[in-house]
Amino acid sequence: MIPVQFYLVISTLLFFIGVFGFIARKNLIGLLMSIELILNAVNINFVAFNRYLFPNQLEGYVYSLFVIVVAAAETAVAIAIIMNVYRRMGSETVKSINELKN
Amino acid sequence: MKKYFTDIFSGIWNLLKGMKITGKVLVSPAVTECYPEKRDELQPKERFRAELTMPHNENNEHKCTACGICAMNCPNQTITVNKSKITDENGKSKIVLDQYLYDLGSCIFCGLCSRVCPQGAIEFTNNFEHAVYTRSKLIKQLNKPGSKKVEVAKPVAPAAKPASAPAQQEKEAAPKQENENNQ
Amino acid sequence: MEDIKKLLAKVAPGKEVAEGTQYPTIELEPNEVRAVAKKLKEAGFDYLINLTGVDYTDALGTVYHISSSTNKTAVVVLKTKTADREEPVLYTVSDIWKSADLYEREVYDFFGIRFIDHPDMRRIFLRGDWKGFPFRKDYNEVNDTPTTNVNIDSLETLPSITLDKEGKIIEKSKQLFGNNEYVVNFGPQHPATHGVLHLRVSLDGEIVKKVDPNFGYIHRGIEKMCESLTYPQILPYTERLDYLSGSINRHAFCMCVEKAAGIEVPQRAQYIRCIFDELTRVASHLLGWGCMAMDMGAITAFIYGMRDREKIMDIFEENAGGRLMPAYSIIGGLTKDVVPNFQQTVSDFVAYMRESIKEYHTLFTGNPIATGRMHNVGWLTKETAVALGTTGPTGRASGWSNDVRKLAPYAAYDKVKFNEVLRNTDTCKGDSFDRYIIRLDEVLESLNIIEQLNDNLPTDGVNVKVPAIVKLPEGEYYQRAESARGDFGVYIKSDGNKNPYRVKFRSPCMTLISALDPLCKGEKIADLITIGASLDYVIPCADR
Amino acid sequence: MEFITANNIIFALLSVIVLGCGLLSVLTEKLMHAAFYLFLTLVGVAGLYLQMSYDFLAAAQLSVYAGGILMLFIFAIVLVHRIGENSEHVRMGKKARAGFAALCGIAVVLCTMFLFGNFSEDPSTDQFTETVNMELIGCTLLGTGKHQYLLPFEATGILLLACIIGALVIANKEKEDKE
Amino acid sequence: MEVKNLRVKSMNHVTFNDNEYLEQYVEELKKGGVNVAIGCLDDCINWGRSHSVWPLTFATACCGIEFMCVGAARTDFARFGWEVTRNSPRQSDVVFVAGTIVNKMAPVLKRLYDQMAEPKYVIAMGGCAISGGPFKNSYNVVKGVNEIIPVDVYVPGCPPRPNAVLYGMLQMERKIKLEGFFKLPKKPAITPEEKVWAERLAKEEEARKAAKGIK
Amino acid sequence: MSSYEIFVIVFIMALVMVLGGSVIGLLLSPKSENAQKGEQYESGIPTRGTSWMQFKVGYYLIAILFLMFDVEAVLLFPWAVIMKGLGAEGLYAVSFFLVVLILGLAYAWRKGALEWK
Amino acid sequence: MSLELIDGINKIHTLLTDNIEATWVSLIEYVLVGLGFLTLYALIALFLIIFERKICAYFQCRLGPNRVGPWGIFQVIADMVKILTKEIIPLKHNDKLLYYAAPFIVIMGSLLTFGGLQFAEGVYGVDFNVGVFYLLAVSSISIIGVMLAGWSSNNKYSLIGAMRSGAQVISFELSACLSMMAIVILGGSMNLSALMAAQEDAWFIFQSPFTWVALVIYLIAAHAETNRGPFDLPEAESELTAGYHVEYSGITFGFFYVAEYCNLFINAAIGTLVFLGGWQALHIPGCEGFNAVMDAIPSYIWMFGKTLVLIFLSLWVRWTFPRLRIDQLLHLEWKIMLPFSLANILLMAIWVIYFK
Ligand code: SF4
Ligand code: SF4
Ligand code: SF4
Repeated sequence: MIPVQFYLVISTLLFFIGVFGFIARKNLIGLLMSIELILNAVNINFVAFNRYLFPNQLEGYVYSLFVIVVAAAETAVAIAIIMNVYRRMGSETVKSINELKN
Repeated sequence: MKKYFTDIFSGIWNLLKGMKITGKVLVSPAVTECYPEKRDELQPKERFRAELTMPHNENNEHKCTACGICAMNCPNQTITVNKSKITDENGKSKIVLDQYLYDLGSCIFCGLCSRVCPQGAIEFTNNFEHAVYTRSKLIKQLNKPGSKKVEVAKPVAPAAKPASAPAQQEKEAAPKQENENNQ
Repeated sequence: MEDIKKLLAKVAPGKEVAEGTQYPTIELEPNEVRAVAKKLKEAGFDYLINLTGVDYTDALGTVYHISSSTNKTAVVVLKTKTADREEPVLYTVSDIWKSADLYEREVYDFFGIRFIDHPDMRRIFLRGDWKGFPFRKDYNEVNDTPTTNVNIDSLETLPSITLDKEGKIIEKSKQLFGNNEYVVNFGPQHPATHGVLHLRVSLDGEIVKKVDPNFGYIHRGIEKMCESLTYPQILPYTERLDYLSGSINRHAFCMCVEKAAGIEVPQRAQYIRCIFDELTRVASHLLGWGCMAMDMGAITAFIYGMRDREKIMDIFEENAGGRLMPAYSIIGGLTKDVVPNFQQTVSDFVAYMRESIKEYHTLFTGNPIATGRMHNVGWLTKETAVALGTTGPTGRASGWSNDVRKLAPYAAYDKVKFNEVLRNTDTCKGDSFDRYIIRLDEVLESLNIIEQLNDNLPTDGVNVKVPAIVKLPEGEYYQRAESARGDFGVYIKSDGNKNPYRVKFRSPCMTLISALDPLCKGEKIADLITIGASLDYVIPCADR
Repeated sequence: MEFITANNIIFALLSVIVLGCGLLSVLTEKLMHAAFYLFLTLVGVAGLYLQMSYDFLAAAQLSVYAGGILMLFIFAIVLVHRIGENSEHVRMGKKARAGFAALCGIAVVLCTMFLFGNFSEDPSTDQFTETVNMELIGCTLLGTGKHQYLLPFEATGILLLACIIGALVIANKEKEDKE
Repeated sequence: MEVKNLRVKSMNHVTFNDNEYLEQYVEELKKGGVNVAIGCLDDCINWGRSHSVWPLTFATACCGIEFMCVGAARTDFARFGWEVTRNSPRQSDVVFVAGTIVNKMAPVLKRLYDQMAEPKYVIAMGGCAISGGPFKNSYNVVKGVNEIIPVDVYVPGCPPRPNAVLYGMLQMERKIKLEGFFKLPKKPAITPEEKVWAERLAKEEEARKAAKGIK
Repeated sequence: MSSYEIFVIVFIMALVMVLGGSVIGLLLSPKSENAQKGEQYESGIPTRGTSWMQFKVGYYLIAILFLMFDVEAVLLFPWAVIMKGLGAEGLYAVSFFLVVLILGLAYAWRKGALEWK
Repeated sequence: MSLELIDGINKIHTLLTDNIEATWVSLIEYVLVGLGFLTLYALIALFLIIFERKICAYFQCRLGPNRVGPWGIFQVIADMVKILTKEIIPLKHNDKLLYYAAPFIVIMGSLLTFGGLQFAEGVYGVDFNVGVFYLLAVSSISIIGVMLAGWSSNNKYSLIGAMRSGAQVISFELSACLSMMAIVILGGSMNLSALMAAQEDAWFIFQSPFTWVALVIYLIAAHAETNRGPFDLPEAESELTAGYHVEYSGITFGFFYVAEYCNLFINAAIGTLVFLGGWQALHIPGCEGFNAVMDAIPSYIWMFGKTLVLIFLSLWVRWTFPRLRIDQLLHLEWKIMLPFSLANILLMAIWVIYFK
């Protein structure tokens, strides 16, 4: 079977790929996608630990379920905001948010 | 609120009624006529105009005098009448038909040519199977090779049908009265 | 006639009404046209039947046939011309009668006459890069078959001309669509444009913001060809205008020529012609019904329509010798008498059709999806209908009574009892559903007419002798007939030769297409299709 | 040879998909491509869950993430983004900085993990063939006892309601803006 | 495959027009030598292709109505497997040019034809498509679509009755069955007659232009 | 054979099918080249501008509503499974959840988000 | 037959394990299973294509394909050959990667769903704990492919079609989901085998009146998800010419075509499994003789028979009704079907509590 470290490595790598994207992307939608990657990485972690440590309790399991739910909610609102920004500024980059502030 | 529900149910009811109609058709026999399979039964009605022909009688004679009226009356020059002048043994010169060319590809089947022909030399048949690969094949020579004009004065008895149109056999009586109606 | 003359004397004082013409006619200077037109409109003449361009060799001019939606039988004719053949300009009446919009574009396209203050002086039928104006008598340009598509931008700018204070012509131009507009082409190769109409539709998501119909993809130049054909030779071409009401068009042209040449057609021929007209109408409406259903996605309904239409095609084939193009009427009567079992076949068909219509109603009319898509979509008010000149079922669905069979009965129509099918104007204002249902009702009415005619078929002959070469006396002739799509008109100007000098067919379809833009604005793409189908136009009829 | 079991191969495959597509997703300049790679990543993650026999979670992942969130992304991209237009031209410097940060993070975490983690008693010997039974999930979600989550469950309902309202308010704002 | 061995259900070889063209075509194919395996594969593929020819919806005028009739219940070209009319040229195999093609439409037709995926065929239906038909004297009408795109089968008529169209489709079927699939695409062979025809057309055209000039 | 293996097999089969089909298609089919072949098809007329769509709020409203209800369905499935066992109690437990969501739907309905604009 | 099939499979399995190393055995088995799936998938698509063509023809009083093989049954083979040998057009302005990936996603989504079905007693690829939910979840993948196809073609028709398709499919997925939930409440499990077992005595439609509501809702929703008339807005022939796959040619178009028909089957099969007892024979409690007769009919015939009935229903609907407009569609889903299915769940729960 696959040792738990493997999952942890995958999750770490995925997490930082997400972090990289979060820093490197200018586009708001791109940012949001990176966040999804991060959340997924976290989820893998939760699930792997749950599976390996407490296979009979569902802590990690339920947590990742809620993470998915919250991710959905977050995306919905975030995209609504991005759309709004886009309508006002005609572009969907981080810069336009800054401009919006002014 | 009540409307909401009645709308839904009347909607469903009407949809079902529509389905009943199609369902009825599903079980009733199809109206399709199988063309190539039942080719022999599916000849068009005899008046149908699908091809201009020049009937020849058993002596390979036709009635055309090469007057060219038909060609003149054709709205889009579908007919070309090539004629030549010859002197016969009596020394009289007369005009004979060399080639009667008919372009099936541009005919509009208006029937004007056959109506105006003073001799009744051309008529329409209902043989519709003409599709070809080469466009030039659509130009047909209507007078058969070696044919000549009948010597009898008009009106003549209806000529025998060309052998190429077997479907025409049963159609015998029609041309006579048609000719009378022609203007 | 008399009171119209009086009226004319009032609106155009000092102009004499020409004698011996079919309709009261006055000739005007170009700059008087607008004033007279306005007054006429105020006097109730709100329906411009036809606008014809004519090349008088020495001058270029236009002829207006005007009628009224209230005083329905009244028709007056205005004429005007300009001697300038290089830069001919006339004044537009498109703001007075909206239907003049397309007609004037057509005149520009054919004759090169530009209309002052007309908002859109693009070529309508011919390509933007066409050389010359083909309907001028001195036209001899050579245009090659183009193999590349027109640069579409030539359709984007609307040129127009206007007069400044000194009377000099100023050229202007306007942009049709904004730069960022989402413009989708529907057609010319599109299943729902009924042929080759090209609609350029500006969309906002699913919503239609603007429709720009683009004609001419099937402009075959029939009218110009007619000028070099004899009258009997023109007949087959009339059938190919609006091929779905081919017999009716042919009938109209025959009547026009017969009237002009003073030929009396036997009663039997008239009756049979009318039966054929009505059968054609039924066939056309069946196809219209089927196509509408198909455009809305109900392919089965279309097939049912075609199935029943075949029965009519059989009758045509058996009697006239053609299916879609029966070629039955000729000048002076019919080609042949009907076959002996004609009456039986027809009455069988009538009975069959009545049953079928009931089935159609259950299958499609009652369908909540269909009704939902048709109700409240594409309102066409009576006023707009009159202004646009959308005659026929479309106009009648808006409550405008315009049936030529009633208001100027021809052939055997005065011998039968029938109702003009109108939609009740109180409850409906002419939406797609009205236009849909009126066709099925008209089929029933047509069946009534057919039944009456069929039962009383006279027994005199079917044609009279006409001279080998038909020549019409010099003059202008106009004949209206009710085709399946509305007021079909034939305008013949003869100079006494065996060929007409100018022929113009009043196409009911062109005005129908002009109704697309006002009807579709703000509706959805799907509604565009429904509305188009409910107008039931035939493009070759509009393009001619 | 004992490493080459179907299980391991599949795991390798899935991790390649997850990491590779994840990486492509942040590196690509075209937003739609990023969404596509993200999609593959999500499917891969679902595969990982499946491999752990957490099939409800995998299905939820597919249904919500791949079916729902990604659709939202695609709609958003289609609506605000033109085809053929590259999404961004991120300066190399920024990319390098981001990459550096990410690498640092990876290094720190992995070092911590392997230096201080105690993996000696390998728990991986468990066979995960028995799946979590749905009743257990149901009870966990709907129970009120310890390790049971009824309250968060109901809270989610309110969160979702808030989301609907929020999104609609924002949308309506747009309409007002338009008018 | 020999032309004579060509099997078309319920129609025999002699009932078809213009077999000469096919014979010539086969001759030409044979010149290159036929690999047996390829020949067999050819036959299989051609069998499939000839029975599944999806037309592009392309109807411009009156012939289009008769074309609709072909698709309707009475004649039903679905029997031949031709029923899937696709609106997109990408997915269709044959254009029925049903109706008049005018100058403005010509480039559109050309573009549509160009956008079709190989192998593609053209059936000219009705007088207008063949030669301009009734309108061949008009200033705006293309005198036969073979001026713009290569035509495989001509179905004369104005309009041809539905069964005549079926007959044309059978002709098309025969042609496809004979083709060497692996030798596609190539330009349709121009027969000597075609050349003569083209010359004749050109002459007519000149005469017309000249006549106009005199007026 | 355990569940995820099927998952992977099918994944690979889909790949095989698509790749195999495309390769056969590419190998067998005749090709031709012309200038207009690769252009967009739009009823035979060159397209105007880009095919990028104008901003349209309707689509994403639908998507958001869907997402919310989808999440709800995901959370409800575990409940549905044990519904039989829980009895009335289980019903009360979720009824709050359901009512909240139905409120959401009602709100959207009232706000006209369910119409197509 | 199904049991024999399993027997046979077991035999092959033992044969293989006796002779070759275990790793290879499983590999070979994977390949065999995969190919088996693919073949079945393709066969079903082919069968359904000809089935629909024939049925549609009869609805329209036509004959349908009848010249290729007896009753035209080889028609689809001809079609397949044709489509395989058709050129794949290299487009100029499209997004190559997504353009070619889109059919893959569509096929993948549909194959994954296909893999989760049961075809007869004991004949299934996988028996998930969350069976029903799994089917719903993976079937939602296809729509991503459709969206990508529409977008990457860079064509206005296809883009509008894709957007419509997206809005439509996700909307109706909800109803499908919720109607399925009603059954899960009734059956107390999401596992297909367990649901099958629960239907041994009576199919679910005979167990509760609310199953009927759920069935109707499911059928409508499933029909809408396959993008077939009257829900064919995304490819609305008369509006958008061919919708999202307007630019696809040759086999790439063929994939969409095949997937469409397989989805038709898959949706009907899910409906059969969940509502109509799947491969379970029709049993009337207390009527032993009748039950025995019914049991004599092999289970795969039951399964495919019932599926065909549902498919036939959907064809009937498709060939009768006109297409909906987008606002009608949304009205139907959000204002009629969604409230109804929510109410249905509650009612079903109450029913289960008080009548079971
Ligand atoms: S066919 Fe008749 S009209 Fe024509 S040339 Fe001969 S005789 Fe004259
Ligand atoms: S039918 Fe008409 S077009 Fe044809 S040859 Fe006769 S006159 Fe000419
Ligand atoms: S050939 Fe005749 S029927 Fe066909 S389009 Fe031309 S004019 Fe119309």
